[in-house]
Amino acid sequence: MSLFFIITALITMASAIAAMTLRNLVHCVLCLTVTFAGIALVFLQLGAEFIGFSQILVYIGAVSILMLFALLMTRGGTELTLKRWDPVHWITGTLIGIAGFGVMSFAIFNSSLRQSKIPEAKADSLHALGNSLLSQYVLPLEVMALLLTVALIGAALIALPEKNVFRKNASFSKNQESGNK
Amino acid sequence: MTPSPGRPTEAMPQFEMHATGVEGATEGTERMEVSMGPHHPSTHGVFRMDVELEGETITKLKPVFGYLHRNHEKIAESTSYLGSMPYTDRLDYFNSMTNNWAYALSVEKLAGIEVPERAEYIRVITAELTRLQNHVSLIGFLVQDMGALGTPLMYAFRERERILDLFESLSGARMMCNYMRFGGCRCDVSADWIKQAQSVVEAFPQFLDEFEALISENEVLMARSQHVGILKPELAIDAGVAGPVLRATGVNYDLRKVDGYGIYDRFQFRVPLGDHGDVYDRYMIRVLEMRESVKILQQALAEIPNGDYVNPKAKLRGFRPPPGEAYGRIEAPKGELGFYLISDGSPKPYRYRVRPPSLINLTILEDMCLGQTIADAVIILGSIDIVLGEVDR
Amino acid sequence: MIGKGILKGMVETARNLTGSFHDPDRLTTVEYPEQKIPAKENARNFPFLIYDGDDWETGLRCVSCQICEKECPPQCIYIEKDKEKKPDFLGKMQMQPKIFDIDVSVCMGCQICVEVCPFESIRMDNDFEYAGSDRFKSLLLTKDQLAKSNKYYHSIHPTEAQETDEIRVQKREDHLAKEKAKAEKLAKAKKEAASKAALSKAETAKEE
Amino acid sequence: MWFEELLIAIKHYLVLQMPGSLQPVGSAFLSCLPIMTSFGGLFALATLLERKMLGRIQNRYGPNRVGPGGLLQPVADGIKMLTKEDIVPKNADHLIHFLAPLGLLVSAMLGLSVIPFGHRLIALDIETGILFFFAVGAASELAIFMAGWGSRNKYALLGALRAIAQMISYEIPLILSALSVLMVVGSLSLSDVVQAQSGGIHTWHIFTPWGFLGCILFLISTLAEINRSPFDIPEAESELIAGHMTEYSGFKYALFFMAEGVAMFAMCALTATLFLGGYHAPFPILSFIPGPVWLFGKLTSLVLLFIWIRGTMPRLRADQLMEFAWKFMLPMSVVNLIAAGIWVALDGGVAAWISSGLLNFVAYFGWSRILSQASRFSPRTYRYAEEAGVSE
Repeated sequence: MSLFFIITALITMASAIAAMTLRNLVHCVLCLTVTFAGIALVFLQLGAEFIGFSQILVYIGAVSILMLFALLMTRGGTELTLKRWDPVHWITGTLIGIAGFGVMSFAIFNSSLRQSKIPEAKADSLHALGNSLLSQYVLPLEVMALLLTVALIGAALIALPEKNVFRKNASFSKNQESGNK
Repeated sequence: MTPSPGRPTEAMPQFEMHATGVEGATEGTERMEVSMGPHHPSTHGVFRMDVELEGETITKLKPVFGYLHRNHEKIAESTSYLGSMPYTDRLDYFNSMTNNWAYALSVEKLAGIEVPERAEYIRVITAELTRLQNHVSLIGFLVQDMGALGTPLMYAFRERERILDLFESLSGARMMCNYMRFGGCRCDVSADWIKQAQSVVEAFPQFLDEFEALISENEVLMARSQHVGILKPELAIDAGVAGPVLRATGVNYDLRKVDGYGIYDRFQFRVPLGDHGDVYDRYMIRVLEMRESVKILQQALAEIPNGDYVNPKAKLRGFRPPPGEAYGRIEAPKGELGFYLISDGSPKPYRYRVRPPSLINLTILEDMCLGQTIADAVIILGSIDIVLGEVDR
Repeated sequence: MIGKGILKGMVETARNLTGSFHDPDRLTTVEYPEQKIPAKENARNFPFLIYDGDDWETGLRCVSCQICEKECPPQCIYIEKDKEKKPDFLGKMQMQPKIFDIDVSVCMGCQICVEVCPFESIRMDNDFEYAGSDRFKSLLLTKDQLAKSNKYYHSIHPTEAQETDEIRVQKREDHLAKEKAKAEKLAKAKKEAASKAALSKAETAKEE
Repeated sequence: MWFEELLIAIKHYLVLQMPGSLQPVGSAFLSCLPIMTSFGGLFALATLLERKMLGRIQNRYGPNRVGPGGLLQPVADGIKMLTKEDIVPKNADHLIHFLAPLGLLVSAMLGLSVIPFGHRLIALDIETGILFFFAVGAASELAIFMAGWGSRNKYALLGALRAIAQMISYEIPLILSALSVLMVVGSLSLSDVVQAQSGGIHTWHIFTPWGFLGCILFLISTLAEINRSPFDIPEAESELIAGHMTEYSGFKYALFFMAEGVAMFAMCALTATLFLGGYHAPFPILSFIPGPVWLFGKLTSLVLLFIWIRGTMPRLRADQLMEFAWKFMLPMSVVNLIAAGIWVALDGGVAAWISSGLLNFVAYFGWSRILSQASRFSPRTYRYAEEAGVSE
């Protein structure tokens, strides 16, 4: 456990906590972004360059932006109006968190990963990754691609410009009509 | 990870909605009010558009002007007939020569002053030169509004400069010429000046070719301006729109042909007409009009006769037209420019009224902008060709 | 085909880019404080007052008739008459201005004062570098700042000055002719009177 | 080669002078220092070059008052920017407002670290170099959002959101057209990409059918990615004042400009690396000239091309820009990817030349014809009024 890892982990966790507790939603998303970056750094420290950079590209470059867009489109990025100390929220949140953590730790402690030593990153890991993606895991990949395409088309349909309804309100024509009456 | 195509910016402004008071929500989406101007970079002077937006689409547009109001008409009613002449320069400060002419024309009608033939020729020459420099700077500004970083504007100004130099050596001033007088012009043109003007006019079509090669067929310009800000001919006629904006809708109405004022009936020229009435048509109509103006200029410069440059009987001081009224109008570069005068026989006009083409062409701004995006509003405003000095007076 | 118009435009800008290095018709910029375009002969900016001779106070042509003050559209001229008169170029005693101010922050350079002046005393200058540090005083030109010699007028508007001089020569000739005619008339009248007197004297003498 | 070896020898000597524990940090520092200083200086020169060239295109002189021929103009600009008051709006989110220009500059600078400037002259020679480049580039979107949102200004927010939408949309054709190169080379490492083009000008990727179209698509996407004309909609001054930079002044504003400039260099360097042979000389005979000189030469000519385009073009409207990205750039880059696939499958022979070239050619002309018919714009002819038919 190097010093660098400790720093990364601390930053990641601190920003995750901030993302949960800050009241301004945009701040929360920005903190979440820092968490994503921290996770990417952990990947890089493990020698998984491809996954690490993909994490940055996808999560920082796209997912966080998506969240920000969604935020601005819906809530307007204003301060949360929730009561800060709503006990019901806090208790349910804590319970869910503990449950999630328990399940995760149970899975990790019983997995095979824990027994074997983490393998060193191979020099041709990228080629291996590509080969396995296009041979062994080609069906899941295709299914994911299809899903994303469908989502894209659906989004395009939703965003299609509606017919213009404003033109009939044009002031001059309106004034003229009322003037003629 | 991909945003939807089309207009991802649609819903952006809603963020600000809570911060700034906005009118009530309609149909589930809220609208944003943006005040463009009076110091917005692209409103061509101190002009304001109160725009109501849904996404980026304009749902309401209110032109607000009057920031440059200087009481022109009232001042003219308290000064002598001659004293208003320099003030007309400042109406549409791009086209002082045609402003002068329109005013001189109405005073001549009022007082029944004859204009010598040479003076008429000089007037045609200066007016057409004015049309060239107005249109050339307008298309420069229009393309600048579309974001062309100054290059077309600089080329346009380079050419305009040559015409302004001609004006300066003729009248002494580049923009505020104050050149026309009742019954003629203030001073004579020299043979030398005519030669200079001829060389400028000869070189002009070449510049137009270059300019058109630069931008007219540019896909970006066409995409930006075609089918944008469409004006229907019926609405244009109803609103009293005149000039290139009217002709771009396909209505054949050019006062030089209709009235044949001055000596325009002697020259061979054609009136270009548009079919769509959109921004691109307004742009191209002006380019084509410049080519026709060059033809008029070539004829006028070649045929200019000798003679008086001003009616020797016209009085400069103590000018008192007989009681009566007169309306003189000309085809100014921006449209029909008219002056309506009532005289009660005193040295000052009893009533003095300007029909400013810029203001009247501006009345249809909202009709053209509704349903377009805010970026279109900028170029639609640019294509109407307003000068706030004339709108506000 | 998308891209053709753009390529055409880029060729055009490239031509201007290279043209700006060798073609003075394209690169029309003048670097102002070092380089100046010689003023056009007709160029006008603000009015000034002409004086003849070397002394501006005695040679000032203005007779403070106040026509320009009245005709000036923005009314930027202010004139007060002096009580003392001074002889003009014809030798006649004329009024002179005690105060002659032009507020060039108001003046719009329309040249109407020049056109209406019957004494060829106010003309347009082509100096445009009026920037000053004082907002009011430096733009309110007084009589001594406005007065410029006829020589200066010749240097800025040679043709117009020549015409003005001709008008004045004509005026002087007319005046001289008039004076001469007047003097002759006077002399004739005197002579007649004298002869009449002589006649009457003779008559009276005869009568006596 | 000698120049690169010399630089590396100097660096090794300097690193060896340091105490052992500092050596890794010192080595990293010595790798970063030349990049940061040279690109900082290059940015200053590029601002001057841009203004001079735009001036000449517009028949003006451009800046020529400070120093001989205006050479010190960037210095004067820098001093002006530094001494200006740093205004932060009262309602702004101060921390985010402050961090945004820094984030933008850092993300732009980081991209340069994987560019090979010469043989073995690369700050960070990693297997996934190009992925790193795009990953850090993606972080700039966040910085722009921070600038726009943190300013609490309508124009700034609109500009930022436009910029992000535009950058995300154009990232797809950008990466797809780069992908064609990576497919053919078979590696994500930029040094491998350069090495594949080492044989002289005929091995450069731009002189292949897929490389040519890929290079054009890549350059267009680059223009959009760095918000330059004709895609400078985020800062369209006729609509949005200065976009996300509206509320910035003084040195922060200068940092934005610097980030934009450095991003432009990084993109141009990447273009040169992917398509124009990187640091290799066009002819092996000229390889005595150091690699960095070649790379900077190629980079500068690309920058000049960008300035030239900026001097010519009007700007698109926001929705048209998106349409262009999704309706033209994306299909064309997919087609180009297929062409590159054909090239790989046929192993680059004459058959590959003809088939992939034909595919790209037909796709470009066919699709652009269909698009321009669908989008209803075309050059027009005009009629003139009949002499007799004057209507009152």
